[in-house]
Amino acid sequence: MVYVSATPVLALRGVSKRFGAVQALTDVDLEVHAGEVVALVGDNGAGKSTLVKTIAGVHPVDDGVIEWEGRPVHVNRPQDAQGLGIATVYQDLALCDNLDVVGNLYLGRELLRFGSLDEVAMEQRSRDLLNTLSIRIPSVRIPIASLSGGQRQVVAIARALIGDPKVVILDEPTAALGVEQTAQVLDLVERLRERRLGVILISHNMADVTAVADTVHVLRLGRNNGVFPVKGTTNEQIIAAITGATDNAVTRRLARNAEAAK
Amino acid sequence: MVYVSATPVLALRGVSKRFGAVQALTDVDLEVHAGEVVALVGDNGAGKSTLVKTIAGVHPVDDGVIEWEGRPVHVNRPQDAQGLGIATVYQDLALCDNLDVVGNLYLGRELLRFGSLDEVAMEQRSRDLLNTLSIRIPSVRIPIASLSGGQRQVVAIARALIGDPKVVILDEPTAALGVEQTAQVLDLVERLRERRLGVILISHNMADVTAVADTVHVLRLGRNNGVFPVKGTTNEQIIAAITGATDNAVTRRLARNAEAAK
Amino acid sequence: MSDKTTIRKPVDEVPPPAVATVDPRLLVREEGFKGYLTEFKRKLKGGELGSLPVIVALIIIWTIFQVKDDLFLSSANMVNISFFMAGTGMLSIGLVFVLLLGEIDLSVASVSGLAASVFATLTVNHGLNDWLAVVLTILTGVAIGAFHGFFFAKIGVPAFVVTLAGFLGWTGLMQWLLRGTGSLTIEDKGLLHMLGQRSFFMDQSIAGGYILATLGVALLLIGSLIDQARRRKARVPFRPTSEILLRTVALAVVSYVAAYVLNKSAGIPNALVFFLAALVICDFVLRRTTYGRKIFAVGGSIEAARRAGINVALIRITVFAISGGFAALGGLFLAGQTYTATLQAGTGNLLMLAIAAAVIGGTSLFGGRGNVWSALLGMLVIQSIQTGLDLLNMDQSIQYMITGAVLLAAVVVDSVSRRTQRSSGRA
Amino acid sequence: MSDKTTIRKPVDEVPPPAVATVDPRLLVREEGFKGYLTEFKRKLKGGELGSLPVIVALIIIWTIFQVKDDLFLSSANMVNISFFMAGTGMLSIGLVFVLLLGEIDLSVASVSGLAASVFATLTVNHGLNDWLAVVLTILTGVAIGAFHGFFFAKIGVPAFVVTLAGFLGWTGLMQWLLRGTGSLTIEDKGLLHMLGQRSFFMDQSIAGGYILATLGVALLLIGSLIDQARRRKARVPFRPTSEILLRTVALAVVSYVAAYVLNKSAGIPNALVFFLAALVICDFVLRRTTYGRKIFAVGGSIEAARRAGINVALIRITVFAISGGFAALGGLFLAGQTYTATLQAGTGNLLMLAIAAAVIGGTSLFGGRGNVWSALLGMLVIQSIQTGLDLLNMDQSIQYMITGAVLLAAVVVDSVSRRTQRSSGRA
Amino acid sequence: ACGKAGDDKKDSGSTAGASKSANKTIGLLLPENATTRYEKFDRPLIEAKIKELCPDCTVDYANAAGDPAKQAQQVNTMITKGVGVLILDAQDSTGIKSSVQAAVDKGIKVVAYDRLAEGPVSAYVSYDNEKIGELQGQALLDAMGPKATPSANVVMINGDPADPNAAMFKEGAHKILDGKVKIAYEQSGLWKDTVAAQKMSAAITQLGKANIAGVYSANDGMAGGIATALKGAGINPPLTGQDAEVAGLQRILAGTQTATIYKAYKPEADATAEIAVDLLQGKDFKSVADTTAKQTSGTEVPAKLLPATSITKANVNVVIQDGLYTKDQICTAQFAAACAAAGIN
Ligand SMILES: Nc1ncnc2c1ncn2[C@@H]1O[C@H](COP(=O)(O)OP(=O)(O)OP(=O)(O)O)[C@@H](O)[C@H]1O
Ligand SMILES: Nc1ncnc2c1ncn2[C@@H]1O[C@H](COP(=O)(O)OP(=O)(O)OP(=O)(O)O)[C@@H](O)[C@H]1O
Ligand SMILES: [Mg+2]
Ligand SMILES: [Mg+2]
Repeated sequence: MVYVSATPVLALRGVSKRFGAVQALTDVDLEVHAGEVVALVGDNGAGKSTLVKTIAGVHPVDDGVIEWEGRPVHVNRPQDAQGLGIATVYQDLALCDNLDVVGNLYLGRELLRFGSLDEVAMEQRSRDLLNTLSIRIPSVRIPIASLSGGQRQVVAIARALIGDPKVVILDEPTAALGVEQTAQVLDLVERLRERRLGVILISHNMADVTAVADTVHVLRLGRNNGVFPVKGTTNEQIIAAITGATDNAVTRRLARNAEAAK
Repeated sequence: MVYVSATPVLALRGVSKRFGAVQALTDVDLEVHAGEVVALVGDNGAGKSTLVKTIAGVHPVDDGVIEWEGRPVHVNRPQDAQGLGIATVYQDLALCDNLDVVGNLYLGRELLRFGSLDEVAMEQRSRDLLNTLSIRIPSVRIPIASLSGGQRQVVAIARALIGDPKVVILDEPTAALGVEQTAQVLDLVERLRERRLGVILISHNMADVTAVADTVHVLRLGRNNGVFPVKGTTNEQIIAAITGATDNAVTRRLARNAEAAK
Repeated sequence: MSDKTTIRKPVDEVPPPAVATVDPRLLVREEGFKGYLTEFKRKLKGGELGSLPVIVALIIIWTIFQVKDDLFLSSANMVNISFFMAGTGMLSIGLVFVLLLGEIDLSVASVSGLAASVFATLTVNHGLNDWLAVVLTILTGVAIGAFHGFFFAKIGVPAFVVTLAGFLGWTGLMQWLLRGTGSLTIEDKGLLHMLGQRSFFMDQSIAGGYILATLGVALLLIGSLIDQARRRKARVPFRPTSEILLRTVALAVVSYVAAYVLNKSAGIPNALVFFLAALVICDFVLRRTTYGRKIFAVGGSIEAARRAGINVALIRITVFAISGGFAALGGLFLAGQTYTATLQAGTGNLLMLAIAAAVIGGTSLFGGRGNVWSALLGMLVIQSIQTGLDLLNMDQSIQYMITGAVLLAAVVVDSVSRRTQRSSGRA
Repeated sequence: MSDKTTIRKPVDEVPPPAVATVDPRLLVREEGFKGYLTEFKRKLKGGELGSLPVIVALIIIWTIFQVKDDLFLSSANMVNISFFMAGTGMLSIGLVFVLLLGEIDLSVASVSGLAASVFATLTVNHGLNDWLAVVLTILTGVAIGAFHGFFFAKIGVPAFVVTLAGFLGWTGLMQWLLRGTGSLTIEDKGLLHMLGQRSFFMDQSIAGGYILATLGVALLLIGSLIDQARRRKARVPFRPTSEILLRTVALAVVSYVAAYVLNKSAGIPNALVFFLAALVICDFVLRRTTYGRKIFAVGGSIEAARRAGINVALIRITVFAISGGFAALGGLFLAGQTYTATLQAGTGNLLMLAIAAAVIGGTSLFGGRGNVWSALLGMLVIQSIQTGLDLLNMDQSIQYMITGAVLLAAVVVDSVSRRTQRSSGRA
Repeated sequence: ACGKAGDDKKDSGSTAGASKSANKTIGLLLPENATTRYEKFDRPLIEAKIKELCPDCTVDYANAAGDPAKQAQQVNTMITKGVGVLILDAQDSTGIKSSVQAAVDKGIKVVAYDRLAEGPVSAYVSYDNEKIGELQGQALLDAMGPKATPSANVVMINGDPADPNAAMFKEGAHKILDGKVKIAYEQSGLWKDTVAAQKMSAAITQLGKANIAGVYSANDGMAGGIATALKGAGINPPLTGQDAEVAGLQRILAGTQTATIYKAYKPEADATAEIAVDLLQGKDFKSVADTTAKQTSGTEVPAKLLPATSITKANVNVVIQDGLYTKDQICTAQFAAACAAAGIN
């Protein structure tokens, strides 16, 4: 395991969030250190995306404290989070359908030349960036609306890498990706760790999680349900923490298949 | 392997589709038999979703023939496909954000009682249906807009099961699902096969594909790139057909990790 | 390092997954009346108040006008408000349908003007039977609306442009129809009499108002109780009896007081009765039929609706036809206010006020959200401002300014409460 | 069964993945002029024609009017068209900004009326200096727009309602300002003279028109060539020289012919020159600055823009301020047409026509799609219809009907070509 | 090298028009079409008279539909067409000044019709709007008879303040009514019957139905709405209007309206046509324009001012005799009895 600093770069203490009649998060804690990859796992609707959005400033927390490099901070708007150095890839991507790929990648931090947009430089760099993620996009000048699901996902990931973040949050980044692109993204996560960034990775894929994460945080029904170091924990233990039971659909399915194989 | 009838229930012959300057599909063939689970795999942007949408009538084909139970048919509108008995779960889900879960599930085939909507019956059946997919949704009366990614995905899957389809098309149904829900959906696919429905399953997850599919169709850059029976084909062979090379990011990553482990 | 002490807070007592359980995070409501109160407080804080803010704004407007002129809340003035709001209100109902699709119909005012002149031409110049003429007039409106809908849905011309072209074209047609005489006097008899100022429900009988009120209250109570029983049987959540009673009592108070006040001078104008009937029918269509459900679906997401097998073009055409029909009907109501078809029918701010009514009442301009009752609420606000300012006998230029300011203020109340909702993440 | 004979059609010659390659499915364009032609044909079939359909509609309209009355294409009439379209066109420019956000500003017409009366009051009643008065008037418009924007962006009142309230309120204020005198005559001097009918570019010098045309053509050519060179160097796709030349020649033909025709009677109206200058500046702002990019982003997806760190409220407020500013400027243009501030300024169909111009020109009502040139194209269509019908000596009621029909027809051409596009899956 | 644009006079507007029609064209610009008179009476009457006086003359016509900006454009179009004389009924008499100037600059003579436009017009033919207001006020006083006391409540519903003519009617009426009766409620009906009906209803609520001694309505259109509101309240005080619209005349016959102002369009149209043809042919028109009128700027303009008539139940026949409407148009089935009672047959 890589060296982990003492003060976490980002820490949540007792965060709660309610939507109308639904208590989406209750008293959640989370810590990310520089150079650490934290996997955040949990059942569907466990509150992972909600937690990510509170960190990214999409919606403010009801209760609890967000600490940045040890100091409590207020994150009320996405600008606040970006100002701190948090880059986020959202599960629902949030791209502007009417803008082209280049426009989306550089949205909010366009390159300028004599005060006007430097389309040439942006286009060139976008091509390079997308090539490193080995995605094939017909042209960087077509609107996002006409891209496939996976192509959009890669654009959203590439977006988070422009700029110079300290913490990168990836909400199910590989959900729509092909095998090759998934491998590239996992490589990318490892490169981010090497550059000593903090990474929060949300995924339902246990193989991906155990491949790149250092620590696994489990959320269940909006509450913390355990923190596991990846080394020395089995997938079964994590899944049991996610589903809240050792007897679940996964184990039953495995058992049935094993029986059928006999 | 289960018994497969001689005439495919659904067959595509030489289907082509162009969007503006992009030739998304070129001369694609595909066959699905009753009681068969066909996995459709391919890189991001390979044209899988485009193929599915042509079958479902979302956009008409430019060239080629769609055959239903041996007869050529015209599928120009979603109604046509539904009329034949094709139910589709789209990758981009396509739910009405402003309607609640019940409203979305029964959209277009509402239950009636004395000529007016039978909300009670629909609500009751929705709850039962969602429970079999072991998803926890705060209330079936909240609008889709406030559901998590996975919760929406399950609603879309449940939608396809209402009515009485002969072919079910699932475009990356488990992408956003948790481990338990994924297991339930795989169970479901197997139940569909037992009921002798044809199933087309798109997925980037080789484990899921090999677990439930009978045949694997590979698309690459909008063209057929091989048909494999699942039994007797290794994951590596399929991945090589997907990426078009035996030397790809996946193998490189594996090799590197193996070396590091030494 | 695989010891489990790292698990900080295991959730204990987890129910087996594939079994029907209530989500433990759902803040369930307590039983009985107290539960109703706490639920209301929560909604108040969260900004989920439905049309309550508009009602509050309306009460504020009424209070201010009453302080300025104590005739405002008099029976005679209330009869005026309730009579004059029906005509524009009918246009507004049609617009609610169109707005639910996320579209706009700029032609309603000029179609209403055309309808008046068509009716007048048919009855006065061609001596047609009253009822037949009414039917033909409404059919004209429906046909015009369907025509707009066709160009929008089938040819793909933006609804704004089609109905703008209609707005100009139908005005021209109206002027052409009336080119001979300019204005036509409509006889104060038959159906048009029923829409006029001197026609009251059950011929001004005191009982009329109370019968209507009783009917409404009884319908609500019986409907709610039946629904509750069915839901209880099907084991899905249902409204507690206390809430049903509270709602029924609230409606009863409002409607009996309204009946009492209106009865004090003349009774319930028939125009209002028709307007209310139209509201009830449209509300049923929108909330309780597959057709209504389809309108909401198309307004929410056209692509999702299309993929669900809904014939989007058909829905669009019919909705514009409905809007055209209501515009024609509204034109007859407006003609009934003066028994004349004039060249100026449908001009001025009529269109804007009809749209404003729907929007103030809470129907979204972006589709998929709203209900027909917003036409009633919005018209109450607008007509109250107009009648109130007329009572105060103020300069027209000042009236314009005050109308603008009050309109804005009325919606600010609503928006501020919704802002709470947005900041709590729901909109 | 693992033999690979089941692979039917292996794609051969696949490049190694992580290397820059062109997607083999992209139909690349052939080199040179022939490539341009085939590309054009493909676009024609696919319906991706930009503003070409509107231009075709315009040509059809012109042809029909010219056949009906051979004065239509005369120099004098063209001067009329180009002069009178500037005023409403300025309103339309402001509206394009608002429409790009997916919102609407109903107040522009009444703000334009108010601006005229503010300017007249300042200069006539208070004897203020011309230029100072112009600046103050435009600032009034900007302030009014920002006021609307504030209620919309910060309080959350729908833009439709805020600007509707403004529409009423500012009309009232204008009438109140002019309450004493009715209408005020503005002196035909200074800046207002430059906006008037008798003020032409470079004082009617023949050279004026050609200088303008040359300037435009040179700007396009040099700009395109520089861009091409940079792109070639950066190895990203660039426009072939043949295409650049073709575009330049097309612009040159249009602008020199226009200059020639206008010169034949009086020259280039200064109002048109200002209008064109405003268009060029706004086009630059929208397409070439971060501010413009942000407007498109907010119009495309508010949530995505917000998450990208864009201050959505600021963009909204400034866009409404721009719209208010252009409305005030347009008001001055319209006042310059008659040198009077009248009570009727900003009434009638001005609002509808200004919106229609933007929409006809191709700016979407749903946000995120469009450009300021649509204000020019749309105004050309609308002003041609108006001037043409005035030439034809027809009954006003018939004129209304024809205007409606022609408006619809002009957009049908556009919609039908887009329909091809939709059925080929792009819209 | 730098010539002036337009030096090449061959295509410039006036000459092009001149070569086309050899200055036999008279332009006719009318202000609006939301009242019947302009397209139904003024236009055909003027066209007929011009044809009679000058058989080979043509008339080019345009209507501004109530929009002063549009009218300015129409003046330009007329200049493009190269008319010799322009008959102009200004929608906004101040705002049209620069257009009049532009026409005169091109050598076109302008006749102000019905409303006195500012600028160098050659002649003016009209009924005096302020006089009409006075006539309306007088008609109301006459109808109220002895009830016209300084404490008698009178309701005034004026035209749209955005219309400059509305102010003149209002001023004239006030001149007569002020002091003789009490103007208890005064509002603008925006020229719309539905608006007027609402305002009248508010007035009834405000003053009480027993306390309304008379109602002034600036035109017949609004009087229609007012009459219904009065009927709704069950009262029938004196009510005046203007324009002698069919509906107004019918109400007068039925007794729900007391009086209207009839401006005989034919004499006005005939005088105008004569002046226009005289101007076109360069003849003297002083015999027709026998008086003068003063523009706001103070300039005296040769003018023909005609007297208007107040119509009550007693003299509805005048309108039919003048050929304004036929008996059938007024005496529809609904009003047959009232017609007979009033002696129209
Ligand atoms: N805007 C909202 N309004 C109301 N409820 C919401 C809203 N957003 C989320 N929720 C609720 O909060 C809970 C947590 O949602 P969240 O999106 O965080 O889940 P998740 O862990 O990301 O799930 P998934 O793995 O499916 O993406 C869900 O029950 C959801 O219904
Ligand atoms: N509406 C459209 N307009 C233009 N191009 C399109 C459109 N839809 C898809 N494409 C293009 O067609 C190609 C195939 O897209 P498709 O969505 O079918 O891919 P996919 O195989 O489903 O990929 P993924 O696994 O990422 O979902 C892509 O290159 C995409 O850019
Ligand atoms: Mg999530
Ligand atoms: Mg796909």
